Amino acid sequence: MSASEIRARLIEDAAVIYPGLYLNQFRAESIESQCKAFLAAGVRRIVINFEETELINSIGISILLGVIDSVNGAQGTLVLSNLNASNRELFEMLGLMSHVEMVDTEEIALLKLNGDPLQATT
Amino acid sequence: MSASEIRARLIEDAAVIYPGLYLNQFRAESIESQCKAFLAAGVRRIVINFEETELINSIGISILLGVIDSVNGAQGTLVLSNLNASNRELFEMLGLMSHVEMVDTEEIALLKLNGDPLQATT
Amino acid sequence: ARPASEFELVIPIEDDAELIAARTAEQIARAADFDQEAINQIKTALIEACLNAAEHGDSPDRKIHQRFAIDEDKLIITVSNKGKTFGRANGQATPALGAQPVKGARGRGLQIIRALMDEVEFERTDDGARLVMTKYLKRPGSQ
Amino acid sequence: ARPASEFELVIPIEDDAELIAARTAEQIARAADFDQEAINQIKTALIEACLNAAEHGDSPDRKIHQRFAIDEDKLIITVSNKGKTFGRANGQATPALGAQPVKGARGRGLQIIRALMDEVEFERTDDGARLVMTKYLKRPGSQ
Ligand SMILES: Nc1ncnc2c1ncn2[C@@H]1O[C@H](COP(=O)(O)OP(=O)(O)O)[C@@H](O)[C@H]1O
Ligand SMILES: Nc1ncnc2c1ncn2[C@@H]1O[C@H](COP(=O)(O)OP(=O)(O)O)[C@@H](O)[C@H]1O
Repeated sequence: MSASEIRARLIEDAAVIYPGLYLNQFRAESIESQCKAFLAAGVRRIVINFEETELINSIGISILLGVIDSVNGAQGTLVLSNLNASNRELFEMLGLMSHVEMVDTEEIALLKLNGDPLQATT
Repeated sequence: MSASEIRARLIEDAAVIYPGLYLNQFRAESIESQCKAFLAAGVRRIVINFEETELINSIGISILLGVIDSVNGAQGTLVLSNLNASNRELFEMLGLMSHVEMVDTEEIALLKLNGDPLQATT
Repeated sequence: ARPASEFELVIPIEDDAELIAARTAEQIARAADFDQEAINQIKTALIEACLNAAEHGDSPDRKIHQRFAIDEDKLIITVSNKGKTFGRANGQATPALGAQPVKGARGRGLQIIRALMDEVEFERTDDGARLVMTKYLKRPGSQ
Repeated sequence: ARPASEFELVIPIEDDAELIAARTAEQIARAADFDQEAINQIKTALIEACLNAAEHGDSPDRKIHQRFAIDEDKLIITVSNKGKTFGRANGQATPALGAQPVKGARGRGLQIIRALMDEVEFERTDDGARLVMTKYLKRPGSQ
């Protein structure tokens, strides 16, 4: 649990980031650095996939709000996917819905980012 | 966790019993009653499948030793299957290997009980 | 009818110790027959309670004490920490869980806890602070 | 280098409370980088230590106290119970975990614990008994 490395991969020109089991301050900060690195490298489409994420704390969410701002500020697009019911409840409670799009799966997120107008409505 | 019902099913003339997550005194006693009921009903081939069993305690094992004795006493055959490494280690430590056969899977256990001489050697 | 039974857990303020607390709470809540949705709410509330104890309690022993009492129809969790309380108002930086102070969703820990649990009481004690939060079992037909 | 960190857990003597203890131990041991085989050994040893505390300690508070200390290269678990000790020698039936006394694998709790842990010390204290068991982290190349 001391490991706070965040897994990430590039799918075509989109980056997908996996926060791991527990999104706390340290892991959120790792995501922040990774997003900055992706933006610096010219990547403008980013997905954060919460499939493996059991718990998220409010410090992690605060940092995530900053990440959303910096991606938006760089004319990028960020989509969150695979949130379980309670994490989604937490995000709604803290008003993230108005800042970022949340979809059910990574595939839908990637379709949204590719701007496929037909598929994106699913 | 207060539930100590033990799942069991009949496959042809063999009974398969599933001890659940934690084989403690109560669940071992349930297995004991079930085995008695199976023996009373004429069933002579019994498998206990530990696939879902995370932990086993020494009281549970003591009762299991009694179950092995009563199945043997009734000219029945009992085979244990799907023990994980640490549960098998515990059984070996307590000398159960000389009292009962342990095999990797429920299928192998059923084959052994059916006395298929070719398959039984696998 | 189950008699009240009590568990206690003390965790250090460090690393992801609150995650261990949340998972212990999960085991206890499951044994008390809470469903997975309620269990997740309890875990998230406990995480926030631990963050508050780490942030606002200037605890000399760097520990967070938790008590879990399973009653007939509810789970009562008490999270307490020693140390004189300090808020961010007096200019001290967040003491635990990293150096950088953060904004946004923070300042809303108690709000999150209140939304996820059924009853919440926060009180300053002689030597620290204590948060008592209760979650009721939803019984079939008890809506 | 990780500094020593300590967790404490108190469970009631009842139901499957020792299973909750074992799973908390699993979380702590995993955080301390033990592999799954060692974790399972620790869990089984802790279960047996709890059974002994329940069986032999005539604990007035019906509780089992546990301390988990993660050190550089080891996990030290202390299981203690209050109450004057009684063995089966003096004719009293097993007090906890059901009415029927059992034979066979019982009477071997300490043997199981010794086989699964690296160091085990059992001592009677002024007001009860204490078992201290240690498991070392296997470091690559430290055979
Ligand atoms: N465990 C605690 N010890 C002392 N004070 C606390 C504790 N928990 C909360 N408080 C006080 O209550 C206030 C509101 O807490 P909260 O809503 O969680 O916001 P935040 O913790 O983000 O400041 C805190 O600023 C602090 O003054
Ligand atoms: N927690 C304890 N409190 C008091 N006495 C204990 C405790 N654990 C073990 N003992 C003593 O040590 C003896 C050996 O224990 P053990 O090897 O586990 O066998 P068993 O518990 O099956 O009798 C017990 O009979 C008891 O007298």
